[in-house]
Amino acid sequence: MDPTFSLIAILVIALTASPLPLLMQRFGRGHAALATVLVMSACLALLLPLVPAVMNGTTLLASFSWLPDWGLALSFRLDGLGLMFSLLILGIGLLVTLYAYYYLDGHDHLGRFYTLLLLFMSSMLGVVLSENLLLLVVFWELTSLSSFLLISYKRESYESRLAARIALAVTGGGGLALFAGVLLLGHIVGSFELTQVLAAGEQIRAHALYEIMLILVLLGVFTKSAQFPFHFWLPQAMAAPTPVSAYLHSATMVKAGVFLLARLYPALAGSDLWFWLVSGTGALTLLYAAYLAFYRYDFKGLLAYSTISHLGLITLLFGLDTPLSVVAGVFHIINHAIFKASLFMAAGIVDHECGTRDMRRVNGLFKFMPITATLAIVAAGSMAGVPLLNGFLSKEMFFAETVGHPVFDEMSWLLPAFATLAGILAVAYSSRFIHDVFFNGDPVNLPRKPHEPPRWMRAPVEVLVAMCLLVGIFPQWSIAPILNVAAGAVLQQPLPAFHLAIWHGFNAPFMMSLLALAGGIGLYVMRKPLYAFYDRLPTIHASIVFERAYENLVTFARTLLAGLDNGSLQRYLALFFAFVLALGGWAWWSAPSAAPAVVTQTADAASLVALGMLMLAAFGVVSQHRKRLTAIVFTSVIGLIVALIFVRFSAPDLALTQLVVEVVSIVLLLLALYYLPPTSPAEEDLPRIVRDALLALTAGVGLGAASYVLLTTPFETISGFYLAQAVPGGGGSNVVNVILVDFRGFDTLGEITVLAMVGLAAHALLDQLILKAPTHDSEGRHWARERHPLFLEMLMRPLLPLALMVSIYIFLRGHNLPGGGFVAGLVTGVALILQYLASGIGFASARLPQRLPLFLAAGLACAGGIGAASSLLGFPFLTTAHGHLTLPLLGDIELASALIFDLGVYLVVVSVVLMVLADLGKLSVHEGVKS
Amino acid sequence: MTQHAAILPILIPFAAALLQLAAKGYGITTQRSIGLVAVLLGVCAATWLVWLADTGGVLVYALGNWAAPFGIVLAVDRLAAMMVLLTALLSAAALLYASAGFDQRGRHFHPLFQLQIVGLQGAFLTGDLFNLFVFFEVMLLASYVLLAHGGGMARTRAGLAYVVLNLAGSALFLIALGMLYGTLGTLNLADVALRLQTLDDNHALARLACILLIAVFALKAALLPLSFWLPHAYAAAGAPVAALFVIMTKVGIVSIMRVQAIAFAPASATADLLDGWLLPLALATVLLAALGALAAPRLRDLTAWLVLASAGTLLITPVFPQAQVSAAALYYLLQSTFVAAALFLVAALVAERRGELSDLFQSGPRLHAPWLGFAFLLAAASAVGLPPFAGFLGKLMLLSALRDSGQATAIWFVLLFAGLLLMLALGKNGGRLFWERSPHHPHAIAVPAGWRRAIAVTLLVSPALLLALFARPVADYTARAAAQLHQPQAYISAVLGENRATVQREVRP
Amino acid sequence: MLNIAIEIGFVLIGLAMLLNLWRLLQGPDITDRILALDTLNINAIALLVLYGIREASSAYFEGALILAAMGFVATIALCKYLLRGDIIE
Amino acid sequence: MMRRLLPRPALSISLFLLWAALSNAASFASLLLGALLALLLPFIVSPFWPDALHIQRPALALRFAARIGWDILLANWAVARRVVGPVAALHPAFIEVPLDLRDPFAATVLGSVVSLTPGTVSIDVDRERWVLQVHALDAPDPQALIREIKQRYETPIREIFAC
Amino acid sequence: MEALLAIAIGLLTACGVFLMLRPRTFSLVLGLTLLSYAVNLFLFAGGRLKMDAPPLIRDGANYTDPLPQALVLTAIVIGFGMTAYLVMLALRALAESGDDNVDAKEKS
Amino acid sequence: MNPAIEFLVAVLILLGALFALLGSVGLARLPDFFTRLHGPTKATTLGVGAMALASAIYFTATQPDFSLHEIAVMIFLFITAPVSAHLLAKAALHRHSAEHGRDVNDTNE
Ligand code: NA
Ligand code: NA
Repeated sequence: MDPTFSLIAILVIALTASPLPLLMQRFGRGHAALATVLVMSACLALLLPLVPAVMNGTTLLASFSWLPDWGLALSFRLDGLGLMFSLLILGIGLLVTLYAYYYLDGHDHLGRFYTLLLLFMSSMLGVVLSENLLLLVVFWELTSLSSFLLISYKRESYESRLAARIALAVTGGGGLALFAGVLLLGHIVGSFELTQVLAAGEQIRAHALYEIMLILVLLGVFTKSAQFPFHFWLPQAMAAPTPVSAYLHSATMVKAGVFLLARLYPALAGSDLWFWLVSGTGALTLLYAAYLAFYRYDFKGLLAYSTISHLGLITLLFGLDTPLSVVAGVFHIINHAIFKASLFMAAGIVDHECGTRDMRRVNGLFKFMPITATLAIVAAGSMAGVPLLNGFLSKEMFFAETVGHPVFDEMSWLLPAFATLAGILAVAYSSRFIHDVFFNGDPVNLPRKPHEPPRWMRAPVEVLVAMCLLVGIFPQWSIAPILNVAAGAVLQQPLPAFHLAIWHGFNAPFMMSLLALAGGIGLYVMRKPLYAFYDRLPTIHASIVFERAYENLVTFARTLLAGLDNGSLQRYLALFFAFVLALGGWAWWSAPSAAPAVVTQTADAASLVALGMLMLAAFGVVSQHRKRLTAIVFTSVIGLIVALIFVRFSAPDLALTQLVVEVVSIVLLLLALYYLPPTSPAEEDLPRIVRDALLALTAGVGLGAASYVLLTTPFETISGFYLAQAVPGGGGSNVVNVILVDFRGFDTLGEITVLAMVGLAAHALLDQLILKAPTHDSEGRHWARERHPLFLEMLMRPLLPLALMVSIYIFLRGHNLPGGGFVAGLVTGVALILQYLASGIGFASARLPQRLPLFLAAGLACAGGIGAASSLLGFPFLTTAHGHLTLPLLGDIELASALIFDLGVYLVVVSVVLMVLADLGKLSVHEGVKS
Repeated sequence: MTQHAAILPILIPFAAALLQLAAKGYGITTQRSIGLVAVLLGVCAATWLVWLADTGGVLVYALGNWAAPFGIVLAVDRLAAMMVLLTALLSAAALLYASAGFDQRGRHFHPLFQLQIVGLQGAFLTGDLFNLFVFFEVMLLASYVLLAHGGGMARTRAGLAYVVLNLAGSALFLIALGMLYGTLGTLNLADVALRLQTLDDNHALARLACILLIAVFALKAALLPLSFWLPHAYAAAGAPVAALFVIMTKVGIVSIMRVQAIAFAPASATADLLDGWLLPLALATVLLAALGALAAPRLRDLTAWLVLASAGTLLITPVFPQAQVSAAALYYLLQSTFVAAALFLVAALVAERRGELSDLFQSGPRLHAPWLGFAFLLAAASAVGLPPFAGFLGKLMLLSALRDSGQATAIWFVLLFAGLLLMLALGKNGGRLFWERSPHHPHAIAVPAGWRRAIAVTLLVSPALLLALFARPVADYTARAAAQLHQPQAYISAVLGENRATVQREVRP
Repeated sequence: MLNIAIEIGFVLIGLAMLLNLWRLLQGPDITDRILALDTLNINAIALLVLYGIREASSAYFEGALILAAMGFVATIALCKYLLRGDIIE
Repeated sequence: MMRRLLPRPALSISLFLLWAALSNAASFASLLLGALLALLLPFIVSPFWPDALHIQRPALALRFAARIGWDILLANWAVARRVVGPVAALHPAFIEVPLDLRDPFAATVLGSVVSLTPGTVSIDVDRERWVLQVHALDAPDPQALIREIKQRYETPIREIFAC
Repeated sequence: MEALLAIAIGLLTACGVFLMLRPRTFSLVLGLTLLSYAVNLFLFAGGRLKMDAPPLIRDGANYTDPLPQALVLTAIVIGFGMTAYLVMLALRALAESGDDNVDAKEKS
Repeated sequence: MNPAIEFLVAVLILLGALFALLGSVGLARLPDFFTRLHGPTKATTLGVGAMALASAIYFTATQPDFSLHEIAVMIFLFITAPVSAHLLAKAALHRHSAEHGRDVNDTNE
């Protein structure tokens, strides 16, 4: 099989098959587990044939395009490092699958668990097999997401969810930093492909963005690998089921960080910043976590802190930045994965059997489960760095690297001393794990009586412990080949000479190991006063701190939002006006403006009078706005003056429209005013009135000034076309009307659509609305008894046909003279409204069509239909036709299809006016509401 | 028929609305059938339009057979076609959802829904600024009524703010248009662009007109400090309405992008109009939205803030008028629209099952709807920009495209930090909603979602995955759309045709 | 002669409208204001007709017609509001 | 037959005249259209005008209209004089005119006429007592005014509508 | 003349904005109405001022710019529709919240 | 234009404007609402009537066709003016009487 194909296939299978356990669950939990095993085995089966090539030093590459323009490609890479990690991921994955089958005995959602496990495994494989760095980020964040789901597997427990959220916040947040770092890295190199990136180390370190990029990438690394000060999520994550811990927190997830250190080592390392940042963080983490691990009462917590400490160790090794330290780092990755996975599983067995993880209660288990105990003791030995176990080997290499590191020439003792201290602590907490759990008297008050777990639950631990021994005793034979290719892949250069052996003679590292062992045991012996001392220290619970920080953030957000947005519409409006004024002012003042003031018209007396009237009326509205009826009267005056202004400046159509709209608006406002309070209360907030007045004044001055400049600036317009084309092209001499129904008929279609919706809105909003009808007016008078004043009722009857006649007249002449469908519609509407006013809603409604929406539709259909008709003839929508018809006697009759369009406008307007006003009027008809 | 392709996305819903009005008496099934057939046809027409726009140049449709700049033209470039298709898909999903019963909670839902589509599609298609105003109004009025659909005090209150602010916005739009016409003597965008290029020194009015136009769009796009209406309005709207509303902020954003790219040419008097103020405000919008998401008490509120966050994110992009930035923005726009719409629907379905707890972030009963949780997860992950979903790719493109903007540090920080905040908010509250159990509410209300609503949610959620899976063709399309957008001369030539040189203008004092 | 008459006419009607406005501002009762508004409307009709004569154009006539036929609706609606509150019942 | 085609002859004629006036009697075609509309509109509006009165004596109606026109002229002169004259000299009064007619429409016509003519404004018709309330600007002798209204206006109206 | 119209527009704008900022739906409607007047006049002013030149085609006449008039007509109609909608919404708000206050600050 | 006709038109214009002004003077000057009501209903309508007549004559004389549409204005004015006056009077009476503790229409009961 084509190796590149296999490479892709591994991930495709892993990802696409991850829902399989969920689907198989219905056939029983065994099937779910089997499906998981099968998927993992399939991946392994695809991987194994590739091993020989990789062991020969080949780097396998496979690439498919995904988002090429943006540097994201589905390119994969299998080299020594990737292979080593893949084997760890799949191998330990299989063991965890088996283990979880027993551990999660009695849980319902094994299928979900396995699916998430597979999803996680796929993401992890993706991380280690990515050739494209952006792809790596994709999988990286996917591990965060899937681990979030895995940690919160016990989703109904608050602790689990909190732990998952903390993990997500830290690792996901770090992932964002990594994302940014990778984007910069790709920018520096010009490619996101690792092959290019790894070859560009010099270029990268020389780039101006190197430091910031490195810090961003390291943020990703440190958060994922739980380095101080981001370590706190990992102990929290122990709320996850133990198989998850065994997998994520020993071999995989947390290793993604150090994997990336190794992966990018050739590209990023080799600078002082790298050395100080990476080794410093690693050293601090190593020591601090080891110190904390020693004080845990929860043995899983102990393991968690030990994990952090070991990750610190590995980080430190990469930070030391010598070829051998890198080898040691890679080696310790493997060793730690093996012994820590087995330890977590063993711890899980104890937890499973005892029902608690508190070492103050869990004692002397050796006699209850000797085999498990033995396995755990061996693994813990490895963790402590006991000879003949794998942990010893890498720790020896670590000790060796600390001795005589080039950076500390003056204080060369410092680093070895530090390493030894860390070794002492490691031995101390390992001792504690062994002694406190398996010896140290008898169990205290355990929920159940512990015994050996099922045979196959222990099997994974056995396999792993066997490997500890195997590697520890026969390193050259067992681990060296893979270590060589992995380390080679990390360094991207020939490996330094090193020799894996149990015995290197009585050298400094060995002395350090001995010191660590002795010191560690000594420390454990003195534990009681130390615990007593530690217990007196204030404890900080990361989860509480996190949750409090989150709550504080939420509170801050709420306070800020409440401060910004108090729900006051007036504030929104004030902000809007202020924003527009500021922006407009900026745009205006930031441009040269030398408006040549061309005053073309001199003011005459009549216009001055009109302006004076307008001012008085405007003053009237503002000063009387709290007396609402009076304000309406003044508003009406302003409407009249505006109409007169339109007349004055040659806009008869506008004047007509303005006048009729004014009438309808007043009726509308009065209908509403019946229910609204007749007066507004006085405002006491003076600063606010001042603010509003200032805003209003600025707006007025602004628009007024803009109007003046506009009016006095000459301009070029396209309107000559309309004047020239109205008669020949549009068949009408009222150019405004021709524009409305022809040149820009589409606008008008939209406009009547808006109107039609207002009609529908009346039904939609006012339907079944219940409003309290006042029984007296604002000054306390009861309403007059007579519902329909006689003269009004009687005179509106002859007026109706007369007004209809006027509206027909205005409608028909609109294309050539002022008028048209809209005004005609309003006139008809008002004529009909008059019937409501005069004789009441009962009288009028009974005589008018009931299904007004149908008329709306008819109107819209007229306007749209005549437009569509032209489409059928092959012309664009709304193309009009017009012509002259010469009839005997009648003479020349002008016909324009635009008239049908206008008819549509007419129908819509009439229907809408009736719908709105009648629906408003109906509000009072609801019997019983009117008290 | 091909020549009419451009108008079909407007005419189909228009005709459907008329039919529905005429068929009022025939019951809800008829209404639904007409509506669903119309949205389906709309999707087909939009797809066709995308195909046409992608194969040819700018499609120009002269309404009434009056050429631009005299008549109104629809101008369909790749961007317009894409937005039309997005609207069509969104409306199809929203209508499917609404047809499961929401449509009966008030009157005239169906015709208003179709007219809302008319407004949206018209706004995306038109090449005339005043016509844009008209379609804005169509869109807004439909949205006003749809927002109130179903009743309730929250809706009325939020609606009032929404309506009044938008009315103020409409007034401003008219002022801007009056000023623009009074300065440049034309209303056609292409013609405006042409005139802006040849403006003499005295161009303060033109600048003022253009900035006011931008302010109007910024209101629709909910730029801080004009954004406060959005969370209230969107959270108050019924789920399918809110889902459809998601596209409305995009109308503002696309309008800004378009005006910026076509009319604010580098050499024109308006070239610097977006500089200096838009970026900080857009970034502040993103941060505010992220904080809002943290503070949100319900999923629908949170989703509304997500809409705002994506609006803020998109509003960064017009500041940097490069094809690459726009290409990234358009991809991001697609995914953010679908995802937010999906979350609105999910919120409603969750609320329905939780009864009085609604979609409040409080512990409640087990929902017995893993698919709902899955849909939420998918949409939420995409919304916060987690890979491998489309949201991540969108963010990747945006960050890459804006890397050389000169403001990359601030932009990157804000986008990534906001992403983190959103992740925290969704992580915490999603857990509460779907996982946390309350002893007081042991049992969820068993409401079957029904096939319509299930399909609707699927339709809206799946793009989170599909847009990522088929990222290349989609991104290529947005790249082509962006490239076309940033070639204003081609657009201008297409729209003005032969009139370009010979537009008769008369000088008026 | 005609021009002079027209100009005088404008002045007189302008004065009339200012007087109307004075009454409008003065009140005292709302009915006075409505009456003033009604009168203002009627004067506006005269103004429009006069304007038409001055410009020798019939283009403004419809304005006068609409004011005559529809202007009173505001008055009666306002009065009905005073009488009954509910103007359509 | 005639009745069915032309249910409201007076209305139709009025409408036709209105049309002719509006269209300035511009063309034959336009007048034809006006005639058509004048025939059609009464049908359309008939529901809004139930139990309408018919003009029984058209000639008298015309004469009455002319007289009102004249009265309006005089009335205006009188009012104009009083408006500019000394305000204190006025004798404004509320007057109740007992009516003989019993038709609301006819009463309305009467009220309108009263409003349009000398110094009087109709306020209301009390439909229980059939009294026309009138406000007079200057009525030193209310009884004379009542008589004048009854003779000059009410009587002809009753004759015209035969009520 | 230009100055007069500019003053009128500015005055109406100022009054409209001030009223829109009052905390009652009714004042809002009034303010919006005034602002609409100002806006319509401004839009109209885009075509400049010309007296006795209505755009009705006849022999030997001169004409004002017809396009702004058409736009204002559309704007008036739409503005009317929007006002009507706002009034209805205000009534609904009144029915639901018992008063016509739109300023949350004053609400308890 | 025929000078006689021009004169007639001028007189009518002046007459109309004068009556309009007189009506408004009455409105401004007369002491109470009911007296004020008389001005507009009569003087002003007559003013408009005269003005309309002037217009009709003027356009008939200066343009080829008749100008009759001014009549329509008068028709409407004469129909609507009494209604306005009627309702204004009723409203004022209502407000006046109700202020004195009774509703005028209560007498009907
Ligand atoms: Na113990
Ligand atoms: Na919007």
